[in-house]
Amino acid sequence: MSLSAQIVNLLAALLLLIGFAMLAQRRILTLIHLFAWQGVVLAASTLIVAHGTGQAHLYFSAALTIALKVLLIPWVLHRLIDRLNIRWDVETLINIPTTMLIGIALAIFAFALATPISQLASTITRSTLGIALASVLLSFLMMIVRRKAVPQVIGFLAMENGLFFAATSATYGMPLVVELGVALDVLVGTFIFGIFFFHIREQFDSLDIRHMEKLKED
Amino acid sequence: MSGALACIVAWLALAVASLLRLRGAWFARCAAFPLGALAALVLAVIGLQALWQPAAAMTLPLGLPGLPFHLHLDPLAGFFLFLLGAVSAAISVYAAGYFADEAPGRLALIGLQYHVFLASMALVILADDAYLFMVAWETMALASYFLVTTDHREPAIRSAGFLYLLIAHLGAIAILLAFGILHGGRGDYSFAALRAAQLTPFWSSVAFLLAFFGFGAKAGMLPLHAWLPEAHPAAPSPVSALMSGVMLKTAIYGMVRVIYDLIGGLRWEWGLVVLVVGAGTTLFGVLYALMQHDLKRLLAYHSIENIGIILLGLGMSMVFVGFGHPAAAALGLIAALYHTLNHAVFKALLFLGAGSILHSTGLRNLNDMGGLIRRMPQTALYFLIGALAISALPPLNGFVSEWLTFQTALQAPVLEHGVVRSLLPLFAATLALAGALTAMCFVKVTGVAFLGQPREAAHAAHQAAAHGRIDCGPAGRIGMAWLAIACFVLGLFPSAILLLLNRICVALLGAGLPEDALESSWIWLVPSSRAQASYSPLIFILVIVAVICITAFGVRRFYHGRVRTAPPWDCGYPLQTARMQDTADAFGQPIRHVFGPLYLMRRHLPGPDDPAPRFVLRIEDRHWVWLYLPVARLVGFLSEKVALLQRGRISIYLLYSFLTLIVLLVFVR
Amino acid sequence: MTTTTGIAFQLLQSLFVVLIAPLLMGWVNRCRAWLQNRRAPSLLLPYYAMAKLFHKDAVIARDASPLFRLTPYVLFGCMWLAAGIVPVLATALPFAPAADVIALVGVFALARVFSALAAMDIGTSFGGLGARREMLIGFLAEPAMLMTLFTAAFISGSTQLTTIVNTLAHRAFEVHPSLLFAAVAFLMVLLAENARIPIDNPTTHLELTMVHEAMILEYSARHLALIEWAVAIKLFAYMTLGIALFLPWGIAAAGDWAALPLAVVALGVKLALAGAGLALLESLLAKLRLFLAPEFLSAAFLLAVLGMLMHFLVRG
Amino acid sequence: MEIALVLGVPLAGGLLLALVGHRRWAPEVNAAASLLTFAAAALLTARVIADGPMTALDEQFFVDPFNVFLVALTALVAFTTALFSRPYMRIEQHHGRVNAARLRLYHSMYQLFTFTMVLSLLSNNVGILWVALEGATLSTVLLVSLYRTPASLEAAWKYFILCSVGIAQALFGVILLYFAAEKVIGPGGSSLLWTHLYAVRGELEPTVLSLAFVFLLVGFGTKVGLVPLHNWLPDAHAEGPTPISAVLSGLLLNVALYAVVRSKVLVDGALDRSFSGGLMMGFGLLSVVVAAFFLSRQRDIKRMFAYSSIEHMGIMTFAFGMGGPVAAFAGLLHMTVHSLTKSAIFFTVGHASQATGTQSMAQIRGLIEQSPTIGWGLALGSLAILGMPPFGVFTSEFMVLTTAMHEHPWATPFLLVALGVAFAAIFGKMQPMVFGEPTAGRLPHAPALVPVFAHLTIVLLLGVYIPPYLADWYHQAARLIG
Repeated sequence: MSLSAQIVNLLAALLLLIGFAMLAQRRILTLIHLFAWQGVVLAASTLIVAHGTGQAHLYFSAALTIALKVLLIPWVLHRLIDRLNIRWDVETLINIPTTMLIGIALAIFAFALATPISQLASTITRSTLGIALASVLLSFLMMIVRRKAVPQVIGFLAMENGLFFAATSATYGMPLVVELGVALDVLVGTFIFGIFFFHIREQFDSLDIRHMEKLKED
Repeated sequence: MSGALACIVAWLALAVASLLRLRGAWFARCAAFPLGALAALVLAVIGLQALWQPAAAMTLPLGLPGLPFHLHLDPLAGFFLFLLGAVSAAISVYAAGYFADEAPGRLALIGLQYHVFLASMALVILADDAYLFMVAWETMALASYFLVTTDHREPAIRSAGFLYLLIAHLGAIAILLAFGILHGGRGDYSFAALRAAQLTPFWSSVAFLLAFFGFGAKAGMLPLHAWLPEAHPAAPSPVSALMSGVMLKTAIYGMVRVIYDLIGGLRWEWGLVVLVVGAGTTLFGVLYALMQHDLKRLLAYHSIENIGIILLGLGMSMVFVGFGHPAAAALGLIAALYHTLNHAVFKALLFLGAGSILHSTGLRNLNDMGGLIRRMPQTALYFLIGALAISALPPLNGFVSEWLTFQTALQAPVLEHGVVRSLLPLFAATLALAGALTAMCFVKVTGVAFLGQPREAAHAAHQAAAHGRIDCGPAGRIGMAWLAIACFVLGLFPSAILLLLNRICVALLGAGLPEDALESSWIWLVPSSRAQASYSPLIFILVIVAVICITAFGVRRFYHGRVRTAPPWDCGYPLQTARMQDTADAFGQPIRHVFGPLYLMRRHLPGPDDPAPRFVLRIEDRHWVWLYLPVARLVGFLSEKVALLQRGRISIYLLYSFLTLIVLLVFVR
Repeated sequence: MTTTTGIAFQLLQSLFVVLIAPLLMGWVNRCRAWLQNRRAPSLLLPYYAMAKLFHKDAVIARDASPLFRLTPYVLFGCMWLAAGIVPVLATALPFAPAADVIALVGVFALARVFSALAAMDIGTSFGGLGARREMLIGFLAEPAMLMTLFTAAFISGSTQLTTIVNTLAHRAFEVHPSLLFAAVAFLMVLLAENARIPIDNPTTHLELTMVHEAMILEYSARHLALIEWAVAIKLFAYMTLGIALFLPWGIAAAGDWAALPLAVVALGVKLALAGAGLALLESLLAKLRLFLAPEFLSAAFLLAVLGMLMHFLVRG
Repeated sequence: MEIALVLGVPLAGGLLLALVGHRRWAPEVNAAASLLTFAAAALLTARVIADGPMTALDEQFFVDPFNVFLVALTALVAFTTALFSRPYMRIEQHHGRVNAARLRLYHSMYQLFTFTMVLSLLSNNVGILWVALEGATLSTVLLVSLYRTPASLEAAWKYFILCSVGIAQALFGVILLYFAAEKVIGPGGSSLLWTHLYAVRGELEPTVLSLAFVFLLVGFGTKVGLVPLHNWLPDAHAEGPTPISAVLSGLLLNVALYAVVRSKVLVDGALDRSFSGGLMMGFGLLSVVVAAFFLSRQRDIKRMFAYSSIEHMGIMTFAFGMGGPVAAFAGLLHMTVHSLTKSAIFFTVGHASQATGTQSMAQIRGLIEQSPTIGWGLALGSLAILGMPPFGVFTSEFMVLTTAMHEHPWATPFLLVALGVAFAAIFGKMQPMVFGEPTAGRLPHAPALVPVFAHLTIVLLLGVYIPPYLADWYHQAARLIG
């Protein structure tokens, strides 16, 4: 296995680790930091893949990742929680050890699912698909167990990271136009999330999503 | 064929013209219904012709791609077109008078819906592909639904309409599925293709059950009848007449068409199913009719009963087909179709009579009526004729078809299967019982409504009328007279009708009645052979009329014709008021006593210190308790459980998608 | 037999039945008087009574409708028709095919409906009461009667009365258990339909129990006479029908004119016995409460249906 | 050229309205832009019918009978809804529920939403399709919360989260697709083009494709509103402005289903048909049954019709899942008639709740007396959506049911029960609203009923007569996907 592949695998492991760390994290600020670090890892792996394969547009992707996911979005989230004055601990619906156990089960499931496919991969980083899937599922799990709006959004963004990782590592990146589109969507989405935080805050005096359980069948 | 189509187009044109309110409401008021009656007459003639002529077919450039609307006019369709035309002509004439003083807006809508209703019924009969059939079938339901809910401000009428359309729709889906089975994935949906389908016995039985219950839902067959006693009385009377008289018959048409013609290969087990349901329907209908005091509701229950009688004929015919006795089968089919025609005529007549009462006095509760024969002699006469006909009394038409049904049952000895052979007479016994009960019921109706002294409400209505008579206008009289005459014609010349119906049997079953039956002279009605049975209503009525005339003449000639009038004999009780007469409920009381367990009775007895004591007794249909309400509860229960899916918590929703994903991934692996 | 003689015979038989019917009524009354140790009235009393009634002025309630006045004639016509189709003396009745057993039941039903309607016409409480009770009896008696006749029809393969009687009378003796059931049912129907004890009492005018009499309470003079006459014909028709079905021996076959005198004698004997039997039955039985009438009649109905099933059972 | 017009007009309209959308005449501009889009779509349709399928702009866009049909439908419904929204939003403004600034947002986003719809349909690139569908969520989510009430915010939040998360799964599916295609076609942009993918679909790796399909189905299925991924749908439909409910039901769900069907066709090339078909039939059936039972306990009128949309999307999914020319034809027809009918219903529902000031069905009574056109519109629309002939919904249900009866008879009892329960529910709730003693007040502006009756007329015509060119078009499309 080439060095770059080894490094990518290492970064992939790091990504998964950060995913678990986010799942376990109670403090919102740390969560944002972790998210930014995830972006860094992502960008790094993209760069290495770009370097290893010579796919020029992956450099661009890496730059985009750094700009968007390491700098802009964490900054926006920082500003938001400053403006909204929310620094409380993150509450979860299920306690953290249980969540972690479920997370481990998910990771195993994802690996099992990805293994037969990985055999087919022609890329240098065949084993990363399982890790990408695992981090997507972990983010999903995080969205399910968090009961505040901001962590939920971070979970969503982390899921996007996992997808991005899958795209770069497993397939050497999607076509550029698609990646630009995805990035645009993520950006606009983040802004809309920001707008929502204000609206929700205005209406409910809190960003606890348990206030938003009025629309239901009874 | 094109003539029939022209009539349908004419009806549709009339519908649109009514809606457009030509010349104010003049058109809808004065021209639409008479013109509609004219079209109906033409249609009846065309239908009659079709009984002799070879089948004609036509396609219209409408419908699905690759499946234009197929029309087909064969003897069976011709017979039902005749029924539709002949009966609806009378009803339209009557309606012209009945609706004359409606408000213009309502009138326009009624004119639209009424004629669309007629046109869709004609299309149901003419349709030769599953798609057109279903379109016409549901349009018919829809048009009649809007007619039923004409007085939609009353909650009872709304719920009647709801129940009606719901059951009609469920039935329609069942019919649709039957067509789906017949289609079998080959060819198109034209009836010719469906007819050619080769089905395994299992699937053809499923198709039979779907079609039987699908059409049965429309016909008011047990246990899908609950809508009928609600919806028929709710509609304006001409519409009730049309629904009971004609629309229910399209369901019979559908049954015959789909089961005999399209599914084919009849099995005797199917016949038994039809017989059992038919017998239940018959008895149920008449027993509940006896408990009613709302005139139109009572008539509606009788429609259920008569559908049961028709089903008895059909069922026997199917049993005979199943065992391979075409002549007996033809007799059963003829009996069923004959009763279909008869019921159309006399039930329409009775509903029109009830409509006249409602229109002139505003009464529909029998217990409020009384003595109407003096104020509405014409209506009374026509109603009496209808009542005698429905009671299956000779020499009117109702008797002929019941007689034929009995004759079919008496063919039972030809069957090889011992059990079935001894079952058929039992169904005949059911019919006999129902016939006698019907007579009792109509003695009650006629007696309580028309005869005796006017009760308070009727008296008030009499007083309110400016001049002594409050009978219906000329249009109404013509309409009723038409049907009353039809009762006599159908009753007195059965052998002619027999010949017509035999052609349908030949077309459907490939065999008709034996030669002996067909070649006997027109006076004699002979179902199989002269030695077995015969009936001649003409001689019958001639003898009675002759005896009556001779006796009357003789009595006057040899004695005298002096008559004195006096107050009725009071039997020593000086106070005799109209309230002391038997009411409709009192008349039904002994039946309630005898058949008590069949009814769901809710009694309210006043306490000893009740200042305004009233005894309240409500008779309810047990089917509600053991079928309809449990189904409704089950749906409620399930939807309550389903609602747990949507509890408002976003985490749970996310969990659903998560689990869906995981489960699918596991499934894929 | 030519058509003309056939028709002549038909008319004669009808006339014979119509004229002789009140005599049977007189005979039954007379027997009953004997059995009850009363002095018997004249055998011809029904004729005298009718003649008297015909002479009287008819009194009709003020509000009576035309239906009320028409009904006695309709009843009379119906019964005449019934008399015309029941084989009394011979089975050669050219008009009999006009109405088979089902139509015969229909005729009786027609008469019943008309009399019930006429009873309700005046609007007295008695009329309604009578009509209701009459229809209550009718709704079970009529199907029971029909089923009885069906049993016979199944045996003979025909619903023509003449054919049935021909088959039953002119065949090798054969025990039909089904006919036994049918005969019992028929007897019960006969009692009910002709307003005899235990269902009704033709001689009572007690409000609580009367059925038929309550219906005709408003009739007088010639109308009443016609009704009484019709009632007599009805009883006669029922009796002869029973005889024709269950004791048919001795009736003349078609065209067998020589057998006719013997048939007249046989009929006379059989009717006399039947009348006496009826009187005996009426004297022995007590009147049932009205509540029990449906039970009595449903028993008849069940017997008749059982008889019919028995036919298939025995025949296999 | 036409493609550029179809895409350009709504985009330009959206940008323009972002500047002038608060003006008094903005609704007319909105309608005009929609009309232009519709005209362009009509031109495009004519072109495709005349010349056959085509691609444009370096194969980034392509048009075949399947998507051009949906483009035309989308443009039509977008246009009529714009017509409806004219008086509707004016009345809302009159009632003080929205201000000028929000109207600007509304009009601009309305056009952008149309743009994303058309873009997802016309794009040849699976990735762009994904981007456009996510864009559709983004452009409508602020419209759902337009009224800024707690309920509307909650609805919008759920809509946003659930749809975004859902569609993220679809992105994973797209990546897998690319992963599979790359090996056959080679890396680069063309590996995600439908046309290229179809060309090589037989050679794609089945295991990857089956995984990809699961992700795509869950992802796009969320937007289709398939049970159990449907939870956002009733909330978003009920709480947003009615024109948005109409376009969500009439357009968005169709386009999402379009994406599912495209994926299915692709997967069918490599896998056993019964795999994707079975999944779709299962989801479809589940949606039909569950939605039917939901229907019977609704109190809010828009919510009820939202559940009815789930039911109908279920029917379509079931039909496409069955496959075969007849079922595919039926599915396409059902798309058309459902869009038209459901949007017509939402138009009348919008006006009805404006007139009565409530969305609670218990308080809407006697519409037919107070404003006959709204009442009749609602009555006929509901009956049409319930599958009463002669309306076109029946036509497609006829084909679906009869096909199901002989191909998958096990499914018919479920369909029978579901259709019956749905009928009882909707009809039972519609009837007292339409009939009875009126409660409605007067509207300050004349209601827009031309769109309602135009839609219902088309649906009625489709029930009795499908013109040959339309039938031919459906047949071509059905052949592509059947």
